Amino acid sequence: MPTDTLTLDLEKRFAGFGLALSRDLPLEGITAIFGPSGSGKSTLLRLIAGFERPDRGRILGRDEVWCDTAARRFLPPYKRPAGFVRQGAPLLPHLSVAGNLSYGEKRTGKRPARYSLEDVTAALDIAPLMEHRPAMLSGGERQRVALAQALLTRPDILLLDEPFSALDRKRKLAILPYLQRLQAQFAMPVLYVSHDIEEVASLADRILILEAGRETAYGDVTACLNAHAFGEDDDGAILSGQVTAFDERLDLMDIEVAGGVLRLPAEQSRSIGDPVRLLLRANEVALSLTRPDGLSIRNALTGEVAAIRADGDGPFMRVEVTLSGTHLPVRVTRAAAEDLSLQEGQAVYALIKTATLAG
Amino acid sequence: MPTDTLTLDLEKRFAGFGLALSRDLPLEGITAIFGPSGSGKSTLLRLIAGFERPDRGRILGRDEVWCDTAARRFLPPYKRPAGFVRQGAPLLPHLSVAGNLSYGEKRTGKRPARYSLEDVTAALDIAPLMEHRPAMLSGGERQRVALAQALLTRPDILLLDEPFSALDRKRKLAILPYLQRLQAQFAMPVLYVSHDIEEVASLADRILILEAGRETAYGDVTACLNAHAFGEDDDGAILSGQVTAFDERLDLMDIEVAGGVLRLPAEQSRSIGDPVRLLLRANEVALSLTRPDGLSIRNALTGEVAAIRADGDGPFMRVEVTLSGTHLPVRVTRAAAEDLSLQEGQAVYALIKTATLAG
Amino acid sequence: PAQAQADEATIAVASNFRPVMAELETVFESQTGHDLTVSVGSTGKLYTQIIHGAPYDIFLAADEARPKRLEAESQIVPGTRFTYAIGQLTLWRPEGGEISPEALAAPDLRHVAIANPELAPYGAAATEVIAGLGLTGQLEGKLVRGENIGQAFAFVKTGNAELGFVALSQVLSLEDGERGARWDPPQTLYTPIRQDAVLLKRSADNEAAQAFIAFLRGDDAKAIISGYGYDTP
Amino acid sequence: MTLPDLPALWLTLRLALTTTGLLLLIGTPLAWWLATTRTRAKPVIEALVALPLVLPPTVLGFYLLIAFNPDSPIGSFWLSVTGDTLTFSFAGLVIASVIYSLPFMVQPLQTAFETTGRSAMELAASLRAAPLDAFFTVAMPGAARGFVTAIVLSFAHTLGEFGVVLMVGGNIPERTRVISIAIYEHVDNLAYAEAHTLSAILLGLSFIVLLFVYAFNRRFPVHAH
Amino acid sequence: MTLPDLPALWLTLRLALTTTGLLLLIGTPLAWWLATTRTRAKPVIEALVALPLVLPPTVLGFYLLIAFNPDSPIGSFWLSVTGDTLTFSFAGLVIASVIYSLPFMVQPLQTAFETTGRSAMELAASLRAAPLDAFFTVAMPGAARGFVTAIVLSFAHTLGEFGVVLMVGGNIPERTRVISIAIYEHVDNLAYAEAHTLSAILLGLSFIVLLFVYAFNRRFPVHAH
Ligand SMILES: Nc1ncnc2c1ncn2[C@@H]1O[C@H](COP(=O)(O)OP(=O)(O)OP(=O)(O)O)[C@@H](O)[C@H]1O
Ligand SMILES: Nc1ncnc2c1ncn2[C@@H]1O[C@H](COP(=O)(O)OP(=O)(O)OP(=O)(O)O)[C@@H](O)[C@H]1O
Ligand SMILES: [Mg+2]
Ligand SMILES: [Mg+2]
Repeated sequence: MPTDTLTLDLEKRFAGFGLALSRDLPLEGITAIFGPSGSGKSTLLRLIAGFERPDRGRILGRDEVWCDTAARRFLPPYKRPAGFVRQGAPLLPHLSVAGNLSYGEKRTGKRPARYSLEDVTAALDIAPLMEHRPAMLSGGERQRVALAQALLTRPDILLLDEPFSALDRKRKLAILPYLQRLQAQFAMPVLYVSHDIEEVASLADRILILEAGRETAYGDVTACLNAHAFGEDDDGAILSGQVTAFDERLDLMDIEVAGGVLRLPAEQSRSIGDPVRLLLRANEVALSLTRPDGLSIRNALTGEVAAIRADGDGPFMRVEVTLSGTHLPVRVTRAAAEDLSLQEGQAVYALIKTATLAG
Repeated sequence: MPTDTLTLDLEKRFAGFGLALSRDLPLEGITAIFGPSGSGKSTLLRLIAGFERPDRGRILGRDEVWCDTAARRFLPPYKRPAGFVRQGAPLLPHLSVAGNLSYGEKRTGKRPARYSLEDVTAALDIAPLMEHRPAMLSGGERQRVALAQALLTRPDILLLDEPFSALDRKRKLAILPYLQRLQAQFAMPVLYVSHDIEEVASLADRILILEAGRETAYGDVTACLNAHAFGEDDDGAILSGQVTAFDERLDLMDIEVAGGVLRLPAEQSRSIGDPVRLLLRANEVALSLTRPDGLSIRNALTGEVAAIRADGDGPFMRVEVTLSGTHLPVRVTRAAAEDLSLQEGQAVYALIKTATLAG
Repeated sequence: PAQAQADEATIAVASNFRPVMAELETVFESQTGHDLTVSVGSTGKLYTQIIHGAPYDIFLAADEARPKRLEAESQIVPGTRFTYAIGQLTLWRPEGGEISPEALAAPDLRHVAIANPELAPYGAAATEVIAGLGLTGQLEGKLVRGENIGQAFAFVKTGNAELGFVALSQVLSLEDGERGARWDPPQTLYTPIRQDAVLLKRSADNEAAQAFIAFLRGDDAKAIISGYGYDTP
Repeated sequence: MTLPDLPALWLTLRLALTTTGLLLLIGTPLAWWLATTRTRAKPVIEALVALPLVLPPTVLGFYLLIAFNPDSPIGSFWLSVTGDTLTFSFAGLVIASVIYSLPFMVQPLQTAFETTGRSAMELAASLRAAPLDAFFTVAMPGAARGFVTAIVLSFAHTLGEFGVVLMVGGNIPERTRVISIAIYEHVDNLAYAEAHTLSAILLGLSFIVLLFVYAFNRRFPVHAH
Repeated sequence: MTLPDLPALWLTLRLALTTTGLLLLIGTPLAWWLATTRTRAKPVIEALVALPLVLPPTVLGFYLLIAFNPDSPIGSFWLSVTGDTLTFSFAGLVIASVIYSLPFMVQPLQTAFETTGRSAMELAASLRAAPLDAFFTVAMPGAARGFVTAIVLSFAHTLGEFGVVLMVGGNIPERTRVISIAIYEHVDNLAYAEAHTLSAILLGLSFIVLLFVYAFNRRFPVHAH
């Protein structure tokens, strides 16, 4: 039985840039590829899809050799069962949107049609555009068509290079769950390039972080993002938890995390015992010395101050709170720190608005 | 003396889409053009730049006729003193990055060189790319080069069509202030298309909201976004205020807004009396019945509950709080609302973390 | 099978002789019932094709050099080379009136058309005449050469060259009113333009071809040929 | 038009169509190969393709005559296979025209293929199109304008060509006597009225064909950015 | 090479260079106009440009003889201005070659311009380039491959052409006798050795020129997406 793994062991040099990566990625769920502009995310996806040849190395997809420079083997792109949405979302210029969608669909051969053209066009809201030529499409329309086109090849793996960068938040919020559902329902693994930490945190099952062509972190989204993705202006942490209860009346669910229980809007797709991941931005967490009362903030985790230090040049302090082992950075003003006389070792409550967790 | 106004009175039809707009835009500060995918934002910018001809109407830039279908006048694009970064950021394919930058700069003629090539390449972090060909650039690199290229034509007005969609947050956070500074320092008005409400709120001086080719709102960012931009999942308000004091020691400044004073990280570019605009997401505001104590949240505005209603199907209530006339939506769980027994007319404190306001 | 082919023959004809050939063909076919196919080209081209296997039975050249050469190369049925027509050269001008060799010496004369002396016997003859008149140096740079006599004629006819040495047969083929003025140089000034015919080796047994050779030697043919402004031997 | 010229017109059309068709078959893959190959020999092959153009048609015809005559390897092979000589036959005309007009087909196509998007070809591959499939469904439509140019130049050039054809074909009525030779003969023979008529017919017909092609061509939008 | 052929070779080079140069001057704006115009007459003009190709060269030459003769409007105008006839002169050769080779210049350029990006031209305008400026600095570099094709086809075609040239030029040594006529004469004259030598020289030189052009061409990257 083939292992459900994408094995990458690659080197690729351009003038002024080099990518070197050795990494097995499980072919399930959503794997985010994260990193700053120019770090090699697109290059990696193009190598996997077969549009760049590595200078050295190999790619195995479910034990099938996609590329192996040592054995001089190279599976041409059209034989790799990958759907690929490129950055910039190019389409076939001489075909209408309808033609673009059917082009790939007609060529997928015997793959099971697990969802229909209508499903996809409805979910991505592109049905009214079917007669348009690509040159007429707006940036966001183009991205949605490109995603539909890739989905309709019924791929075994989906490679997405910033597929939502031109989409307004409302549309993105509508599409992301659809993507997640597809992925879950049809076990279609997704490699997803994004520079949007929120998108990644809410969507991805694991993450590969690139910096200047090198892996700086891989694995659990929580740990990786906590360790690497947050910058000075953009600090935060990701808490892993587990659904422990549903409150039907209030439409909430309880998530047990380090330091206590958080109440979140109930999600129908979850059941008790499910793992959940929460992005807490240092900006959005408040500290209290006492369990708050008469306050709309429902979530208070108990912890203790592990460290306090100035956060950049500005007015802020970075207070690191340990919640039974998990570190949570909290950003407060120096004024607040002084007011509360925060000290290392002090017991505090970390307050988190339920609504922040929902967004 | 010419009025500093861009007069738009336009009609443009495509199959399945029509833009109709009649609007004077002051040529100062940053004007955001906001709207969902396919609403006509790019079309509007292309009309202003002269790359589409309106079916009917006129465009006057500082009383100069750029286009007037009735008088059959049309100022060709190259004579319009506008710098234009297109969506997708195309570059001249046959020139290196350096060639692309100097192409426009050489042709600007007698315009004062208020900033140098080095300034711009340093600010946008593209100095290492000067010898690259456009085809080699990553998505984000391409956008930064396109912006530099437009800036170096020393335009009288800058037209930006989603110029940062491929940029990671860190880079964006570095560039936005630069853009703001340029704009303020050299009085270079900017028309800025974006679908990122945060970007718009923090950057724009006024906003034009489009929906299906029609203006749905125009004017003060605060009022417009409050009235139109926030969706169910994405509610919030914008508060207008004024700088009243600086606290040098704590690096904070006081902003007087409706309902009280908020303390924000001090910004060097501001002085006392400056207007400031703050985006408050309904998610990020907490309510308290008493002035909080022992809490890291520094900012508490006094207000009163104007209305409470269910917010969508979920567990949330939308509590509208009036802060001496200004409406601020606050999102709390039904659980919290019940706990606090919130009622219309009740006095409450709206709590806002300083750090949320800084981001 | 030899019998079956005997009714047809392909004649390769120098292009200047084509109008005559058209009439000869009609008369010959009605007299004998044989069927002729006529292929026209410059003498040089036809020669080249013949030595590279062209399916011609008879070659009517515009000179005697090429047929002689074929004879020397044993490409023909021995003894079948003969002169079927002798070309007449004329100095021609489309406008009417009188014309004399002095016209060639006129100082404002710009261009005189001749056929290419390298390629066409009429051209060689024209150069002989010019030399005989002592005008070679004077006309240098004024001579324009057509690929063949047809082009030389076109140069004059279209008014680009004021005068031209063309074939008498060409002038005679014009309508009465268009014949302009001409001066026929005496035969003493140029080597006779003998046009030779040969029966090609591959066609020794071709009855139609043999019949046409016989016809061409006969009086009927000679009369027709003379009518077009050629001498006959 | 004099009746004897009718077969010539017909033959010309057959020749031009056959030649253009064959050129499409040969030129398209050759142009594609040239557009995509990375071999260092590419400039050599490009130069070789253009070379026949440089020779005067009659001279090229002369060399083809030498190459194709029944005693030559090619000519004798052809004779043994088809029973007909390659020279002085329609087949010979077609081959000669193909060689002579090859650059008119290959060069515009190569340029068109080179400037059509690599990104579109990559996209087609992502959509599971095998290279040949992608070639027919993406590269060829993308090069539509190049095809029009190539076809027009090849077709028109074959119509007008007569030096090579005259030499290789031998001007045999109803076999190798094409319309261009007929007009040429009329001019040569001072039959100017016939020449004018025939030219007018050729020009008129060609004009209609060209007009049709170009009007149709407008319907291909141009796609490159 | 026999010495008498040397002036012919030199003349040929001059003719081909002059013709190609003129064609560039005429063909480039014409091709650009055709690529960008929206006039409904466009297919008509496109067809007219290709039409001279359809006529056999000698016949085209014949019509040019009629059009250019000293009594014609064009011919007499030329004569009064230059004091020389248009026919049987180098100038006449050049004009005839230009007319005959026009489609080889215009068509590849037009295709190249059509497929070069509108977006790049728009960008140039945003960068303050006036249309002519943008044309030279963006459209022309973008059409570099098209220019190579057009120049090669025009140049090679003019080298090899001899029907029109013979007719309009009158084969005057050192004035209008080009190398193609010389080779033709050698072949027709059975001077095969000379013909081979001269052909070899012409082919050799052309091959070197073409090789150089194509090798240089590799240095233009292709830009379309
Ligand atoms: N064909 C090429 N030739 C030379 N350099 C290249 C080429 N393609 C990419 N690069 C360089 O490699 C680096 C990585 O590019 P890549 O497109 O993979 O970045 P990315 O992580 O996708 O960035 P972005 O988020 O901006 O899209 C960049 O610095 C880019 O300039
Ligand atoms: N040339 C054209 N022909 C036909 N329709 C067009 C053309 N250009 C744009 N459209 C249509 O006009 C509408 C508005 O397009 P526009 O590009 O202005 O949208 P946008 O607001 O910029 O969207 P996005 O945020 O997705 O870029 C779209 O529905 C698009 O399909
Ligand atoms: Mg990228
Ligand atoms: Mg847009």
